[in-house]
Amino acid sequence: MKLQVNGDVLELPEPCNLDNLIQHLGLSGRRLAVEMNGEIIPRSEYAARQLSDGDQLEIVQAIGGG
Amino acid sequence: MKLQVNGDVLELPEPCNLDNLIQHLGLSGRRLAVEMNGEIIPRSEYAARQLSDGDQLEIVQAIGGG
Amino acid sequence: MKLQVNGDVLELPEPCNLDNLIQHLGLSGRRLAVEMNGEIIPRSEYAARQLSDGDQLEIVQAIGGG
Amino acid sequence: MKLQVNGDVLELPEPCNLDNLIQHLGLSGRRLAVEMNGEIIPRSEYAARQLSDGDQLEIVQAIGGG
Amino acid sequence: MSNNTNPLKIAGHDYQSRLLVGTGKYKDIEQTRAAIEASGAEIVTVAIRRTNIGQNPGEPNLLDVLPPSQYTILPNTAGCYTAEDALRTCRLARELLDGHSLVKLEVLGDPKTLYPDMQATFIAAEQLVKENFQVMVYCMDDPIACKRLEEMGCVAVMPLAAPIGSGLGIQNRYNILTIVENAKVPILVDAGVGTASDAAIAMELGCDGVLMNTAIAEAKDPVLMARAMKKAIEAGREAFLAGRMPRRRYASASSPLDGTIN
Amino acid sequence: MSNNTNPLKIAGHDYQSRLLVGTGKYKDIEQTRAAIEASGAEIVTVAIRRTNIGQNPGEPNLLDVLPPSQYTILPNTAGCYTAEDALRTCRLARELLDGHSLVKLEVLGDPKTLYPDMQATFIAAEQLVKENFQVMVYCMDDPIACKRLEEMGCVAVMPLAAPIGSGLGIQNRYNILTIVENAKVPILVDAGVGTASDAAIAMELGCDGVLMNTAIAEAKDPVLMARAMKKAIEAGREAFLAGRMPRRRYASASSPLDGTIN
Amino acid sequence: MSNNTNPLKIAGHDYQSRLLVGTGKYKDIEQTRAAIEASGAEIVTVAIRRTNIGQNPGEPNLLDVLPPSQYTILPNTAGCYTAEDALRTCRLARELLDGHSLVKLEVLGDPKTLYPDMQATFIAAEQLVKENFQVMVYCMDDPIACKRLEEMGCVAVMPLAAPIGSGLGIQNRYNILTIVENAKVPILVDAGVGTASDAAIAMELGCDGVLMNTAIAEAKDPVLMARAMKKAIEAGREAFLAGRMPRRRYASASSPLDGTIN
Amino acid sequence: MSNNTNPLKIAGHDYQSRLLVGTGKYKDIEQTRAAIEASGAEIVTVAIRRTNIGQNPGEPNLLDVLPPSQYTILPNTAGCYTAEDALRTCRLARELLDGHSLVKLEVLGDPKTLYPDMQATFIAAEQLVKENFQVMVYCMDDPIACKRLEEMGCVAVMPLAAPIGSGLGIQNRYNILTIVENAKVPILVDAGVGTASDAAIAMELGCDGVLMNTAIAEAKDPVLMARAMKKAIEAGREAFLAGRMPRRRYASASSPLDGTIN
Repeated sequence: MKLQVNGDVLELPEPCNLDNLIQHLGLSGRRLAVEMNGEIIPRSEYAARQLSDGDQLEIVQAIGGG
Repeated sequence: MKLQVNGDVLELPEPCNLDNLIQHLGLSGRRLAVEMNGEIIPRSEYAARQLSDGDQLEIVQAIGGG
Repeated sequence: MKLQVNGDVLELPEPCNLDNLIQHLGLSGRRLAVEMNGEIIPRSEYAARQLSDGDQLEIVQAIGGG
Repeated sequence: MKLQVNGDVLELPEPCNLDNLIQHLGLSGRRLAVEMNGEIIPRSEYAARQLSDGDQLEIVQAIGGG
Repeated sequence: MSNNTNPLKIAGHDYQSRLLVGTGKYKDIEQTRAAIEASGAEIVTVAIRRTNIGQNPGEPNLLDVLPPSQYTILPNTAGCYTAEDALRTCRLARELLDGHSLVKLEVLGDPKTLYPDMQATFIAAEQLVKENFQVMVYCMDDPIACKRLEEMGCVAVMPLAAPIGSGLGIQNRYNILTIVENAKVPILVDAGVGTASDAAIAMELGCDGVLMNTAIAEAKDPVLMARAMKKAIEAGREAFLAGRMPRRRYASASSPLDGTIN
Repeated sequence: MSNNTNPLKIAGHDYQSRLLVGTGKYKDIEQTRAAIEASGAEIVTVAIRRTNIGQNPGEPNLLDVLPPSQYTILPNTAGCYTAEDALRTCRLARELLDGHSLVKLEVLGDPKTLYPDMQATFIAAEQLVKENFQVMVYCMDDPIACKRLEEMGCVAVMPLAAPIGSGLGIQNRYNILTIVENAKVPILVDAGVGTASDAAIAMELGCDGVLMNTAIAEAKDPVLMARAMKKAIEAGREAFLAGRMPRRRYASASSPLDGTIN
Repeated sequence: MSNNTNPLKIAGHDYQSRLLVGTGKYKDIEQTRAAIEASGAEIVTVAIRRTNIGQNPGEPNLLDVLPPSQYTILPNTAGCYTAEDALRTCRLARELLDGHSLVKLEVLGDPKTLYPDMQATFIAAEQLVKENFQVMVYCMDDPIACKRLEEMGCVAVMPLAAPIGSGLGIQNRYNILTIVENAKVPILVDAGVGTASDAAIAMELGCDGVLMNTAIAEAKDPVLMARAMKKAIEAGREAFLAGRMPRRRYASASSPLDGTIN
Repeated sequence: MSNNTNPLKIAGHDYQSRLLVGTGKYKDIEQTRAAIEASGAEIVTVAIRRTNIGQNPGEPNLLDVLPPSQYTILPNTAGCYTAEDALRTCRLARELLDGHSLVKLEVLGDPKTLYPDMQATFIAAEQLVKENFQVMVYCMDDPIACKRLEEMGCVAVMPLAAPIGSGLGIQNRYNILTIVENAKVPILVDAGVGTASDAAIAMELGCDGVLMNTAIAEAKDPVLMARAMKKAIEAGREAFLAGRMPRRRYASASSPLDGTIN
């Protein structure tokens, strides 16, 4: 399936949940927040959230800013 | 009938049109504008506009201001 | 004899030295400086300095100032 | 004879007066003032002033300035 | 010499004078007339107020001494604290002035500062433009808001220099400069000018004009101050066009260095 | 309207213009002439320099375009760093100008700031007064020193606003104000003005006039800036005479509060 | 001595430090840490950005050196030009920080000035308050708008002193003073401070605190400047509480006049 | 972090504090003591005055609460209007302080401004140096005069910021900056500071210290203001050493531009 992650297209085999995606991206254990199709996904639900073709994801972190 | 003119109550015998009112107020010939029940009344229509009980009128002029 | 002390006239019996004057003025033991007829008198010389009629003395101290 | 004129050395045959010098310098008719050996020379005396070896002259004019 | 007689263009009309004046706070109507004449202003603001019922009809009327035939009358909405009151006042003004649609919009936010309520100002401006008024708008010296008002169709944008009647002069020159640089419509400094140099500074920043009232009316000699303001506006405009010298921290001699005696 | 046409009196002469200008830094002598004419100045400063031996005699002379018959020529001692050089320069100037004894004294202390050496200035001023010169003196904006120079017999005292040619405007308004309040002779701000509003501010502080050079000569359009300066000086003077409104921290409405519709 | 240790109260929490700092523009994360420690700040702003996919997982994370256990993390909406983007950023931030709902709202109007778009700011602020965010809001130094934002339920109002990163200092002191006088919630000057005295001035005007980033991060020695800012904020606060002497135009001797010798 | 603990060196002695304070105008001697202690000052000025003949001998003496063992006592010549009076006062002071030769010279020119008479100041300074006094000299903010005083052998030069006791803050920053750049001896701003930010500004200009009295003594809470001044001086010094960010007319984002969501 094709996902849009932080503006880029990413191709992944199904089935895949949000937790798998974060591992795949090498972001496990990092302090993140995820918006999926415009909705905030609580950290606790990552494993339960199956991804499907066309999903739009924003994965963000805190960085230096004023 | 009772009119409200510039915030004050004014009692007048019917029938009375806007032109009569302006004469009655001693304002004939002055450069004025009139709002009647929230609507601007063109000068040309003063004579044609009959007043009725409870009408709300604002009669204004230009004065010094910055 | 008549002395001028800090602008005021002061009458004293002779003989009288600077040390006597300071005692007389109730200033003993205070941190002072004395100018006599335009000349600074070292503290050590007070006892040796005889006063004579017409001497001009300035006796000063430190006070609050900016 | 050697003169110092406006800081430069100038060699001239004697006899020569101030008027001759000014002509020689092509300054005739110009609005000038002359200081000779530290003294201001009135215009009227130029012809009468003989120059001699070692004289120091300053010849000045008005120019733009603020 | 570069031509500095390019007129001020507002809503398609050309004005030779870049000084706009109010008509309030004068001792009497004759002083008003004399001061405004001395100012050389072509655009004068007036307030719209209820007629005093039963006032002496013989009393001179402001528009008799400032005939619309000779002056561009700019009715303002001074005293309005809501968009609705401002709209009603503008509509009455247009009728009063036989359809003349140039108005000065001000919707106030607070009687202490007389600063504009910008939210209400946006609402009123939008509606007035819809109703084909030509809107000159009093506003904060906020570059973003000023640009927005221009985009809405206001014919002139009039940021304040300081509170109305304060005489404090331009408080934030960077904002005025930025507003001017961004603008496609005339920018007039409105409110806060106190003396001639304040007006000159506004023009040197590139403003297209200045609107003032108190600085003239409350001077000890209003007519003389009006004349001073006329010259100050011209001086500031010409200085802007002439292009000022650069500022330098150190000195630069005005007289040549060589040829000094010694 | 109070009469603002009282002339500027210096050494017994009346001048209608309160703007004094220098003649340095212009592109050419024609631009000098045109700018000075536009400025309306009646007093113009010149420098005294060695003639360039062997220069083309046909070359136009400054005093041909600024005839002493028409202008009051004010020779300065620019470039002098000692009292002695300033004295020699003044004596040469008096001879050059057929006994005309009005001079602008400046004894400089340092080439970076071109600030005056006040000790040397006092010495030179005292001697020049003895020699019957009429001394207009460039000095620090030091109220004590300015009073001393007046007491010595200087005919005008000219404190600086900022370094010569810096265009920074008046740096210390309180000093200028105090100097003006104490003075019995004309106080002219000399040096540091950068644009029209700077000149207006000087006049609003009560100065009797302003002397400038770089602000006009180094403008992109010197002739237009000269005209701007003329108007700015008049505007500032008239504003001073008219008596400005008081400053207020808060607003004061220009339009009456009562009679608003609602 | 009056007690000046009254803490800064924001959204029910007490803070001993009145200096809030940003975490951008530093050379590296260690310099960030050291400067923030030197500043004594308890509230630090962070930006919310997309993770760099595939970045080195070992790379130190900002929140590792600024642990939320030790600092109050204030996520901002820097870079958002619409209310919608600002809302999404705040929601992501709240999730990122485990439900911590304190946010710094900024909706920008223009990349040149980075001034706020006040219309969009009002819309976003209203929605964020509805969603139970505790909103600290960056805004113009507009007293009317600041009051409106307080009334909407913002927990702190943060008018700008000058453009973000300009270092120009407070451009309009009267506005800041008026905003402070009207306020019931903390007023923090946000943006525009350039050096220590600018911060002291903000506090002397009665502000409850100052938020800065560039003034520290772009100093030649950020850690030393951070320490200077800490002291400047305390100095300004204490001077405000101590009650400054009145300004006088003339002198007032510090030493007694009588008893001088002569 | 660059070392900012380099002490202030005056006449061969090192001082950790760069704040010098006067002892006049306090409510009583206890408030004097408490404020000076809070200020952290190591150098305190005193006036020399005639003893009140017959005053209560028990009355506490200033030097009892400010023992020369603990403070460097700096006698001033406040109130002297002639070089001669200043010289006599310094000689008495040296005897009073057992040969301690550090003095603050001020020769006043006028009671309204309390500005120095620079001519008399030069005369007195020259003579005091001859008599082996270590002269700290109050003077105008005149770069030429300040350099001259340094060349004469004064151990510190103390230009005024504004009139003594005026609290107006630094009136001419360019002059102070130029004086600092030219100096080889410590430059201390003396007189005119009104609140903490004024002191910070003086230090940010590169001054080596600030001497004040009224700003502390006339604050509503002198002890708290003394503490504020201590911090302001340190903040200004550290900001100067840290090297402030450049001023920019336009904004510069503190948060990175890329990675924003959308």
